[in-house]
Amino acid sequence: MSQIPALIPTSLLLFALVSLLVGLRSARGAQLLAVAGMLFAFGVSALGLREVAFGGDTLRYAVGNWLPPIGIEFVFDSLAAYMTTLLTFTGAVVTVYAPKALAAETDGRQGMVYPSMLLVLAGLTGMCVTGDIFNLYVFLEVAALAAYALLALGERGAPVATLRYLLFGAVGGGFYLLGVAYLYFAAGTLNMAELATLLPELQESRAVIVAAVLMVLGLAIKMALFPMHFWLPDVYTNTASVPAALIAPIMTKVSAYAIIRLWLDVFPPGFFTEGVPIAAAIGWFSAAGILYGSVLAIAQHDYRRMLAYSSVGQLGYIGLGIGLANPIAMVGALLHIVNHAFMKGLLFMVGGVIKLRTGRTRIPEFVGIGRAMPWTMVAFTIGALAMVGIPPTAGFFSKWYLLLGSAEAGAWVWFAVIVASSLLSAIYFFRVIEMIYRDPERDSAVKDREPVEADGAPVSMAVPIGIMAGGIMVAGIFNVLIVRALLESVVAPLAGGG
Amino acid sequence: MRFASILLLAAVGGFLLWGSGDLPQRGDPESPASTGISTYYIQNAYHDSDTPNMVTAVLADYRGFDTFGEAVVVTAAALSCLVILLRRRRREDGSETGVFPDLDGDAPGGAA
Amino acid sequence: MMDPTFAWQPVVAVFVSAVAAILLSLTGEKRRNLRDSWTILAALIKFGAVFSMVPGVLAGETFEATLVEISPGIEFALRVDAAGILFAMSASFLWILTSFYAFGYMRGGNEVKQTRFFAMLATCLSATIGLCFSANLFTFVVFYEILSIATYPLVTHSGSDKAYAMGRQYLIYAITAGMALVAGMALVWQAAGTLEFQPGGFLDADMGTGMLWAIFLCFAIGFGVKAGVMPLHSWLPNAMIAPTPVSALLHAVAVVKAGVFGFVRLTGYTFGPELMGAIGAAAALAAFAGATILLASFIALTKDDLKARLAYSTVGHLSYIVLGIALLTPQAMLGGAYHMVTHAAMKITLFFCAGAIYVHTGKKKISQLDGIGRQMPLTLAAFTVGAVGLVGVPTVGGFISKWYLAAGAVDAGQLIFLGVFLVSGLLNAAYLLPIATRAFLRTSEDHPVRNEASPLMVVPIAVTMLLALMLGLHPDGIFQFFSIAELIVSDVTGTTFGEGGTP
Amino acid sequence: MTVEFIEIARYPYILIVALLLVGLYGMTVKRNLLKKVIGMTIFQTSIYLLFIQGATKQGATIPVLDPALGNEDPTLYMNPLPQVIVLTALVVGVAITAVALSLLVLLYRRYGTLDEVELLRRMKEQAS
Repeated sequence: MSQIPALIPTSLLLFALVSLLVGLRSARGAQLLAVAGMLFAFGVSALGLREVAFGGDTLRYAVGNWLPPIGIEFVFDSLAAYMTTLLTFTGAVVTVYAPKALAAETDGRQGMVYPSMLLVLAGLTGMCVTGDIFNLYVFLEVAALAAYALLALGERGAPVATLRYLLFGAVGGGFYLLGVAYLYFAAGTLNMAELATLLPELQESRAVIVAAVLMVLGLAIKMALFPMHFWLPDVYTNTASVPAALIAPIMTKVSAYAIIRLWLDVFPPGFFTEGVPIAAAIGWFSAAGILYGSVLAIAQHDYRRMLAYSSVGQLGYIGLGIGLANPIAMVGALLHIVNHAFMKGLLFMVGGVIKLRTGRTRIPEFVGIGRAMPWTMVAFTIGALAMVGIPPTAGFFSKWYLLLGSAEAGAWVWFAVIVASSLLSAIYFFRVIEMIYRDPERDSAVKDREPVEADGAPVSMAVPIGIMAGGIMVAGIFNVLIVRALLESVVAPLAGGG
Repeated sequence: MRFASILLLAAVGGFLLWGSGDLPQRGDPESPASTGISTYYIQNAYHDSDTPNMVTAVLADYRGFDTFGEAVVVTAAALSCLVILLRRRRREDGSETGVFPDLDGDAPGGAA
Repeated sequence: MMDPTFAWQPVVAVFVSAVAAILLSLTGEKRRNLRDSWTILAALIKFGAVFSMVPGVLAGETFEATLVEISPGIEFALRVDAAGILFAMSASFLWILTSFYAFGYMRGGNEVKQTRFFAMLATCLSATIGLCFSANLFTFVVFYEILSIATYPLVTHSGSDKAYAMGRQYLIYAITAGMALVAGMALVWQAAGTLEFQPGGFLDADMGTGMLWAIFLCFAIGFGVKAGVMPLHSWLPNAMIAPTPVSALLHAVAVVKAGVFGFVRLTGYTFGPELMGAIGAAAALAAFAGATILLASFIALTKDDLKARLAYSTVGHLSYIVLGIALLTPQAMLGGAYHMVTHAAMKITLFFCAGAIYVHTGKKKISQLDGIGRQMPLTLAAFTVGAVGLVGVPTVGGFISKWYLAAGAVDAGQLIFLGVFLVSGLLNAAYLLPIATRAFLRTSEDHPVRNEASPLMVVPIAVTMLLALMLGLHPDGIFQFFSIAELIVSDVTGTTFGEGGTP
Repeated sequence: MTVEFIEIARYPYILIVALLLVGLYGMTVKRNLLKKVIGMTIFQTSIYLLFIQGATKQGATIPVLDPALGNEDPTLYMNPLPQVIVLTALVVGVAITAVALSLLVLLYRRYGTLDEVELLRRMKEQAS
């Protein structure tokens, strides 16, 4: 029995508590503690990842020594290791980035923000490692509650958007809990592993079908799967840069992860594809979401709102990978979780730098930023190219696997959607790139626009941005290592036509 | 809009009732939930944790981590309320739109 | 990673200019002599690395370097074969000349953002050589996309509103093409389970005609855009808004030839000539290419802007090569392959001349060039040689390639394409030669004294002119281009050529 | 299937679903955000009820050990697990409500209204 799975969320919780106490006095101290906590959790995750990837065994931890199904079990397999490493990494990077942006955008009480960030991370990592469907709900709400506080920071509209998110998120959480109730009363246990052994006999049960639909529906709301995305653009647009950079890259993905977990490890093989056409439904909604998100992103003038709609589209890729239900497409979806976390984290962080240095958020006002902060904009360009899917950035490879998957499945409509969406995202990202590098002195079309006079990004923000940009390239070029070491074993259950 | 909502709600309700058809009857002692792991709790709670109240035993021991999570949830909520409400007092700009005179009078934002 | 057959030359050849791009962006605008020396150094190393492989390739050796597995079952790998080295030789050699020329041009015109310009140019060269040496379709597409994107800042270099409009159009074409390629590649992987290029092709007929046509269409769009096959050509004349060295190297040699080279890889190494013929794809491609040759020539006649006329001439001549490949006969392919080199030499000469005239006198329109031959006789002499070569007059390289193209059309029994070649030769003469006669035979007060452009520009012009002449007088004399072209054809079709290029 | 819908032993499910729909109705149709929050709590309560009703066993007593009954026969005690779940879920629900209410307080202080349409309009105004 390994301590690693339990150590990740609990250490984050502990650090959250300490940093809350420190944060009452000193925001700086809280930040340092938050960074330390994230790095510690990242270190533990990475250790576990190594053990899982090379040792090959799933790490299990029974809380309180009560063997499942009596107690709650933590399961640290390839998928969980993959997710927690990503989450803690992103968290650490954003926490390093945070202080300057927070000081500029939130009015005091920064000491309270860092514990909230740690709590979000604790909740999300908890969702990843738990082996109990009810415990997953508890962590889901821990993350959600801490996230509401973060999201309500920021501009004046933020609380309205957050309250709407809260209400809708409560419905999502409620549906998930309702699904848990149905599943529990149909099968008699809450442990994922035990459910997996019990459910094959109950496949025909209407209660199990309803449970599956409800749980997936609830998680899909939390994931902002089209058409249940409508809370998302307002939230990302109005919130401050730091919460956006923390929550946009990872939070919705963890719900996607939970859907994948339910599908692969809880419900019987084939249940989501043949028993109830959940996978196909997710796929079709995702395909619609990709087109919808991309088209609306083109229509936006606000940088963050554009990114938000682009998120709706990008989440569609993950959903599409689920919908295709074959191993290679699922690899694409899982890879896209990491890629999109890097890309969106980078883009929101760049948005934060721009806002900090120039106070601007609208794309037409970005004229000349390329000259004011060249290196930040190189990083932005890398992120944008990755979003479009230009090789060898990471964004290309997830799309490539999804294309292979849809070719294999013969899903030509989805194939076309993936191809078309790249073109659409090229339109809205190159619009920004063009604006950034335009020079008002020599360009008659923008000469009445005020050029940016600003310093480059401060080191504490430039370094995290650089790390993300590097991550995009590394995750792209060495994607096979990730696929071979972790993802192939995860998607193996799908190989048998399931 | 309202009509669409009601239609949607009816569909949700119908779906839930349809699924509940395969749930056990009320009070059925043979239901999976009643014969599953709960048997262990009933039989061993006293022995394992020396407390006659099985709910307490499950809550605080067998599934203690849920309860821990519950405590975290409360902490998170308290922190969230703090962040949301305290922030108000630090606002310096006291700006324009739609700020009504404050109801409790302790927030300077509306007046300034 | 270091397998026994790992060869350094291709790796160096590909990545040296990428390293140079980083070095020169770090050096920056202030120390421009140091910055520019990085470019020259990289260009020389690159050419040296490419040239060092020529004897080996001619002797039947292949140089391979597998870098990293980039997708399960697909490696990011370089392999040098005859087709690759032919294109790489012409591109890397012309880069040296273009670099010198570009220093003259950029400094002469006091252009801004020179650092970005040279960095992007170097990146483009990395991508070009990379796609020459790609061992499989995947690597090819990766470099192809990098090339597309890295060209964008060059197209919009002037920063004017018009440049951005053109850049936008360029991007839409380029990204559409890129996505078509990626889609086609996914289909190939689905159908064949491999992406490795093989002489003679690796697809076969039992994959189903529908699938093969879908693959072909994706690739035809993907490569057709870059190769300027009508109706996908319209970005190319507009991209001439870029500075002239870019037009010269990228829009006459590297980028557009990348599309043509894609057709070589598609026909010769993916489908294989037999399969292309069997499903009728070659005939369709030939029809589009033939139509493009004629239409582009007619449009060129109507253009008064010198660069625009040259651009349409490029559109036409690219389709010569595509047509040569699509005719599928060994002679036509030989002609097409050789035309890749000769057209590069001739067209870059013409563009260099146009740029020299513009920087030196500020003139862009053909109608303003009366008597300019008196002022810049060397430049205009080089221009005349290039023009004559494109028309197809013997002693210049263009004759040789056109000869084989025409012979190939006869072999194929497609006399209509023979007619296309002949008519277009006349049209070439009609739109290019008047410029030369106007420059030398008319007089004008504008150009009273002899006054050439900077030697940084004139010397490269002279060298490319000589190259064009050499290619016609002694096809194998310089860098053995003709032998390499023969080797490509024998790789692909299995035909071996006797002395003097007869099968 | 239709038979089961009206079967009398299913009445708890029907009542619970009815309550759930009442809550959802409040959340979707009402414009006042406070009413939406009330709807949310009703919705959550219905889920707790679903758990609790599933814990019952006919003829069983509360899950507190009665020395007279012993602990050998599980049919004598109700199922403790759903009750634990409800205890936890209930606290989660309260926490969500607390955060929602504090947001409401903030909104009301800031805008003087809790009408959703009006708030959204003002939010858009401020964004542009």
